[in-house]
Amino acid sequence: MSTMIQMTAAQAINLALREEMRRDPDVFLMGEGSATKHRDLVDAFGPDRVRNTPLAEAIIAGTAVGAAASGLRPVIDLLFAPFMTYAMDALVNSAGKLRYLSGGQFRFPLVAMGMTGTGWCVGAQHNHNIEAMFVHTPGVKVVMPSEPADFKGLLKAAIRDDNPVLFFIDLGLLCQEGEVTEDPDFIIPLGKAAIRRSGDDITLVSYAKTVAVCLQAARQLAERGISAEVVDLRSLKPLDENTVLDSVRKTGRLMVVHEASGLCGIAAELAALVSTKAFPSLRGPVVRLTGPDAPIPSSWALEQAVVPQPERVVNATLELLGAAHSVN
Amino acid sequence: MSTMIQMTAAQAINLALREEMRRDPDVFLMGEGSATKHRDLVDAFGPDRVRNTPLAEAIIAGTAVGAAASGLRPVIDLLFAPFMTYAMDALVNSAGKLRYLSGGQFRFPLVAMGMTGTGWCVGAQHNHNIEAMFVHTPGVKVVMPSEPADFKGLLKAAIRDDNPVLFFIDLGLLCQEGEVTEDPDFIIPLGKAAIRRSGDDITLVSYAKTVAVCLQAARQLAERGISAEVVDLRSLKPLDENTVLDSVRKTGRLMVVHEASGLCGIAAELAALVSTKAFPSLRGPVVRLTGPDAPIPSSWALEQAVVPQPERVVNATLELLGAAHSVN
Amino acid sequence: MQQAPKTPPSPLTRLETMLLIRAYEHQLVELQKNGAPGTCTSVGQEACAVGVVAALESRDRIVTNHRSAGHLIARGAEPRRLMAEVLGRVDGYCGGRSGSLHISARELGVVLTSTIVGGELSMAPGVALAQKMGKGEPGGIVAVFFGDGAACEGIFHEALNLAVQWQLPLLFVCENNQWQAFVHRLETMPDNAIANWAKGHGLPVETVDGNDAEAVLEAAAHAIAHIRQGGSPAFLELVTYRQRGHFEPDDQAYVAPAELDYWRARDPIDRQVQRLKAQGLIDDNGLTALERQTQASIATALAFAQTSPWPAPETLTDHVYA
Amino acid sequence: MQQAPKTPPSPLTRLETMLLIRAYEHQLVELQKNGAPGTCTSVGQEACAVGVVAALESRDRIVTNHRSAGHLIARGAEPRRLMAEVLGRVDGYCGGRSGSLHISARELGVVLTSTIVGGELSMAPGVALAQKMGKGEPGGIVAVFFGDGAACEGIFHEALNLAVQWQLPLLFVCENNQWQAFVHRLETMPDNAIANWAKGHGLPVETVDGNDAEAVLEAAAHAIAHIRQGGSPAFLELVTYRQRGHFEPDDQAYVAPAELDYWRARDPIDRQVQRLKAQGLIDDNGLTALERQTQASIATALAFAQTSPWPAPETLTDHVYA
Ligand SMILES: Cc1ncc(C[n+]2csc(CCOP(=O)(O)OP(=O)(O)O)c2C)c(N)n1
Ligand SMILES: Cc1ncc(C[n+]2csc(CCOP(=O)(O)OP(=O)(O)O)c2C)c(N)n1
Ligand SMILES: [Mg+2]
Ligand SMILES: [Mg+2]
Repeated sequence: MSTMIQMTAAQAINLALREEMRRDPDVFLMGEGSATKHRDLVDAFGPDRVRNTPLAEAIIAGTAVGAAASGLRPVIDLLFAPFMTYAMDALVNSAGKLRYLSGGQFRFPLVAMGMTGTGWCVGAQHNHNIEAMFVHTPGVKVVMPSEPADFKGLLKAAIRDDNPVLFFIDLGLLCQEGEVTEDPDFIIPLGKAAIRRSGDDITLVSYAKTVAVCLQAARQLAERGISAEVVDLRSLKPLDENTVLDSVRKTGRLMVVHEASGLCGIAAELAALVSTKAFPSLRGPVVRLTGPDAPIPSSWALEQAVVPQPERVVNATLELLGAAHSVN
Repeated sequence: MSTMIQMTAAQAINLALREEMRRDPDVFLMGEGSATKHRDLVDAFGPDRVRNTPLAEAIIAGTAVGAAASGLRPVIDLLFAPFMTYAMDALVNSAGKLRYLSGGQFRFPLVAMGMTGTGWCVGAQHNHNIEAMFVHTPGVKVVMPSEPADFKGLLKAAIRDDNPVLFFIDLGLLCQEGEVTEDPDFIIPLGKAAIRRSGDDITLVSYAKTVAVCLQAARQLAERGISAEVVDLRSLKPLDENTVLDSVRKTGRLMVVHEASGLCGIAAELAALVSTKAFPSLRGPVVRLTGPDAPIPSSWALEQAVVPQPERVVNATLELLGAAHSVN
Repeated sequence: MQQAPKTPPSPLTRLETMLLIRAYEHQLVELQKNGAPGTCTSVGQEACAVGVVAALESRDRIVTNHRSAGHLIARGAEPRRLMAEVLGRVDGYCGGRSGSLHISARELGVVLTSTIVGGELSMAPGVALAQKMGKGEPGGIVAVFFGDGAACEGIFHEALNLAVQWQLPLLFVCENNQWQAFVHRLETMPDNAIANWAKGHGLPVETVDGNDAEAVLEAAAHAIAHIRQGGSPAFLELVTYRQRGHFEPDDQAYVAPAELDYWRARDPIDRQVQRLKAQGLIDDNGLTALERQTQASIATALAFAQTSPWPAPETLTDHVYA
Repeated sequence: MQQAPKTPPSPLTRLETMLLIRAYEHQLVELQKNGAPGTCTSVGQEACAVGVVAALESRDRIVTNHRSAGHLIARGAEPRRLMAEVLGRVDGYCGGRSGSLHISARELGVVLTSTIVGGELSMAPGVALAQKMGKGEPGGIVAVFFGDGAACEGIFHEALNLAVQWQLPLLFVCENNQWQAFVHRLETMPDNAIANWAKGHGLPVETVDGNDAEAVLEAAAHAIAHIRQGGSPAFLELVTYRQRGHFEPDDQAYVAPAELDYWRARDPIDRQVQRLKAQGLIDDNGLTALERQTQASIATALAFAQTSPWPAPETLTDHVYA
C-alpha cells in the first residue's frame, strides 16, 4: 500500500491535477489565474497545459466544451459558483445536451470547478450553493467533497469521466487538513456515497462541510443514547440512491442537512426519493434542515445564522424521535 | 360583472400586456422581436414602450434589472427558456440578490417571459423546462399557467408585483382557447393554487399543460370509482403549500405529474413538503411522474415518450391504491 | 474519422451544389406545409455555404448553427439522411434526436452544431484549440458559421478575443443576411458594425458579396491561407440575404416587398448560372438537365426519409451520458 | 431621493478626498490583518474616482463594482457607514448584508453595485434608460465604473451596443489598472484593446492618464457635456494602476517589482500634491495638517463602525422580497 500524507483540501486538488496531468497528456487546466495560482503545474507541464484565460467565463466554458468534444480533457476553474451563471449556456445547453442531440456523436470529458459556501463573509454574489441547479440539469454530473482524501479521489474520477462534471468546492474546507493517499491510482468513483458513521435510530444525510456538522450532532446524540447514521453523499449526481435507501430502511428516519437553500434542493430530492421508494420503512416525517430561501448575507452574524449548526440537528432529531413515537 | 370572451392563451397574454400598459405608464415591453410581434401595442403605446432589442439576452435582462430598480416596470420576452441561460447573471445574481444585499434599497418589479415544453419537436435547446432552477433561486417568483384565463390573470399579477417574476409559457397551450374575463381589474394572485377537480382518494398535483393530463386521468379514474383531486399549482414560487397539504390531508395520497425532469424538480419539492409536513396523513408512498433526466429529443416519437400521458397517471394511481391498501 | 468529400473543383459543381441545397430546402418547405416540423432555410444564402466549404479541406472542421443545411450539403452530407433527421427518424445523422436545428455530422467534420445563437461561437475556439494542440490532422483549421444576429451576443467578442489572444486556427464566417429572426439588422446595430467590431479585435477582416459563390471562395481561400500560415484567426463577413422567413412557416409580413425584390434580383444561383452561361460552361438545356437530376435525387431522398423508422421509445434515454 | 454632495469645487478638495479614500482603505487593510473580512482596495486609483465624480451632478447616477470605495467616498459616502458595512454591522449602508463587495448608497445615487465582473455593465443601460424615460431628475446621466478585466466579458459589448443603439445617457468609465485579479491585462487582450473595442461601437472614446485627477475631471466633464447635449453615450479609458493586491490579503508575489516601482513613482496623490505645491496652494505644513485631519476622521469612523451592533439573526430573511 502507498503512504498516507497529511494535506489540505487545496493541496489535494493540486495533487489530483498533477497526477492526472502526468497520467494523461490530454488533460489541461485553464481559468482566470490558473497559471498564476498553479505555477508549479506550469513548470511541470508547460504553459500550453496550464493556461490563464481572459476574464470571460462563457468562453472559458464554451472552449472547454469544444476542446472536450475534440479529444482533450479540459479542467476549468470558474472560481466562484455564482460566476457560472455566465457559463450556463455552455454547461447546460452544450455540454449537457449536445451528446444527446447528436445521437451520441460526441463525448464531453470536462470538469468545471467552482467554490462556494459560508465562512468568508463574501456575500451572495460569491457564496451561493447552486449545485441543485446542475443536479436538475440533464447530461452532467455533480460532486461536492467533504474531506481532503475525497477532494483528490473525486477530482481524479471526475477528470477520468467521459462526461461533464461540476466539481463544487466548499470554501470552508479548503484549508482543512486530512490524510490523503499518495497512490496515483486511487480514485473515488462518482456516484458512491460514504457512511461516515453507522447508527440505527436516524439517518443524517449531508455533503461538503455540513457532513462535519452531522458528525458532531451524531456524537452529541450518542451521549443521549441516540444512534445516528451519517451519510456523506459525495456525488450529488449520480446520486447513490441505494446507500440512502438502505440506511433509511434500517433507521426508519431521514434528516437531510445542507447549507444550500431548500426549495427544489438536494434535501427535497432525497425526501422525494425516500418517500417514494422507502415509504413503508419511514417511521416519521422526513426532516429538511437547509439554508433559508434567501441570498447569503455577508455579515458574519447573519452568515452564521445560515449555517445548519449541530444544535439544530440535535434538536430536530430529538423532536422527530418524540414525534415519531407519538405517531407510531 | 364583466363579459367573458373566448380567446387563446397567446391572445390572453397580449390582452394582459395591453391592460397593464394602459393602467400604468411605467410598464414597458422589450425583447428580440417584441415590437414586430406586438405591432398593435406599438400603435397603442408608442415605440418607446414596445421595443425590439438587439439579439443579446444578457443585456436585455440586465437592462430590465437596472430599469426596474429605477422606477420602471419592464416585461422582457426571452423567447425560449433555454435562452435564459445567457441571462442568468442578471436574473439570479442581480434581480434575485441585490435587493437583499443592499439591505432593501431597491425593488425589482420585472417580468421575464420564456416559452418551453413539448409539442413542437424543436429539441432540447428550445424545449427545456427549467422552472425548478428558478424556484431554487432566492428573490424571484415563478409562475406557469395552464389556461387562458390564468395567462391573463397571472401575467397581470406578475406585472403588478414588486419582485422579479419568471413567467413560463408552455408552448402547447399557446393556441388553446378558453374563457377569459374582459375585466381589467381581474388578477390571479401569485401563490394561489387552484383545485381543478375535487376528489377524496388521491391528490394529483400538476401545472401548465400537464394539468389537462391529470384531469383526463381523473375522469378515467372516476369511471373506475376512484375519486382524484386535481391541483393546478399556477405559481411555483411562492408555492401554495396549504392547498396541497390540505388536499393530501384529505386524500392521504400524493402524485405529482410534470414534464420537467424529476431530480430536484417541483415534484421533489412537493414530495418533500408533504413527507415533512403531512406525513401522518400519508397512506402510501408519494409518486413522481415526470419527464426523464434527459434532454428533450426533437423526434416526435421520442418527444411523445417524454410527456406524462393520462394512462401513466391512471396506472400509477391504480398501483398506488393497491400498494397503499396492502401497506395500511 | 474524416471522410469529407474532395473540394468541389469547379464553378459548375458549385452551381450543382447550390441547386441541390435549394431543392432540398424547398422540399422541407413543402413537408412543413403538410405538418412536418418547421426549419430555418438558407434560401438566398447558398453561395456562402458552397464558397466557404469549397475552400476547406477534409482535415478542417465546421461548427455551425440553426441555418446549416447549406453548410452540411456543401460538405457532402446526404440529403436523405438530413431529411430523415428533420423528420425525426432513426436514419437521420443524429438518429432523430436533433431534428433540423442542431444537425452535426461528425464523419464529415461538421461538429457541435448549436441552435443557441452564439453557441457555435462559444465552442469553436475549443475545437480550434484542440486542432492546435495536436488532436486533429496536422494543419487543420476550423470554420465557424454564424449570423449577423449572433454578432450582437457578447460571446461573439469573447470568442474573437480568445482566438486572437491564443492564436487559434479559426475562420469566423458571418453570414450577414440582414435579418435576425423578426428584426432587421439596422434595428440592432450600426451599419458596418460587424466588420468594425471584428476589426477592433485586430485580426484580418474582409467583407465580401455573399451572393457570389466565386467571390466567397476566393476570399475564404485567402483567409484560410493566412490562418494555415500564421496559425492565427481571420474573419469574413458575407453580405447576403435571407429570402424566406426566419422559420417555416413565416409569411414575412414584416419585410418590405421592395427589399425582397431587390435581393431576389441578386439571387446567388441566378448569378452563378449567368456566369457559367457567359463563360459557355452551361446552356439552357444543361441547366434543365441539372435541375431535373437534382429534383430526382431529392425525390429519392424524400422516399428514404419518409420510410425510415421512428426511433423506439425505449431508446429515449440513450446517449444522455457517455 | 437625491442628496448627493455638491461637486467638490477645487483641486485642493480633490486632494483632500483622495487622502480620505487612501486613509480609509489603509484602515481596512489593518482591519483585515486583524481578522476582518478582506476588501478590494483602490489604492493608486483615487484620481479616477475623484476626477469623474467631480464632473457629475447630484441628478446623475453611479453604477459601480467591487473596487468602489473611491467612487463612494468621492460621492460623499461617510467612511463610518462604509466601514460599518465592511464589518457587517447594522449601521452600514446595506445593514451589513453587502459587506465590502457590493455597497450601494441609493441616497447618494450610487445604485446597483455588483461584484460580478460585468454585472455593473449589464444594469447600467437600464438605469440610463429609466433616466431617459423620465424616471430621474431631468437631464440626469449615469456613470458606470468597471475594470479592464470587465472589458473581456461579452456583456461589455452588449452594453455598449445597446447604449449606442438606444442613445442612452451613459458614461462608460473603464479604470484600466493593468491587472485583472491575478492576471496581467496583456495576458488577456491586445494592447490598446479597450479603446479599440470601444471605438468599434462608434461612440466618442478618450484615453486619459488616470493618475492625474485634473486630467480625469477635464475629460469626464467633456464627455458628460457630450452626453447631456446629445443624449448619447461616451467612453473614458482611465489608465491607472492597482498598487495593492487584488484582495486583502494578497502578497502580489506575481507582480514584477519594477512595475510596482514604476507606478508608485506615478502615484496620483503625490501628483496632486506636487501640482498644488507648484501652484502655491499647499505647503508641507498644510499637507501635514490635512493628513492629520483625515486620520482623525478615519479614527472616529472606526470607533463608530466597531461599536455598531451586529444585525440580529432574526432579521436573516428580511429584504428578500419587496
Ligand atoms: C440565444 C438565442 N436567442 C434567440 C434565439 C432565437 N433565434 C433563433 S435564430 C434567431 C435569429 C438569428 O439571427 P442571425 O444570427 O442573424 O442568424 P440568421 O437566423 O439570420 O441566419 C433568433 C433570434 C436563439 N435560438 N438563441
Ligand atoms: C464574473 C466574475 N468573474 C470573476 C470574478 C472574480 N474577480 C473579481 S475582481 C476580478 C478582476 C477584475 O478585473 P478588472 O475588471 O480589471 O477590475 P479590477 O479588479 O482590476 O478593478 C476577478 C477575476 C468575479 N467577481 N466575477
Ligand atoms: Mg441574420
Ligand atoms: Mg483591472
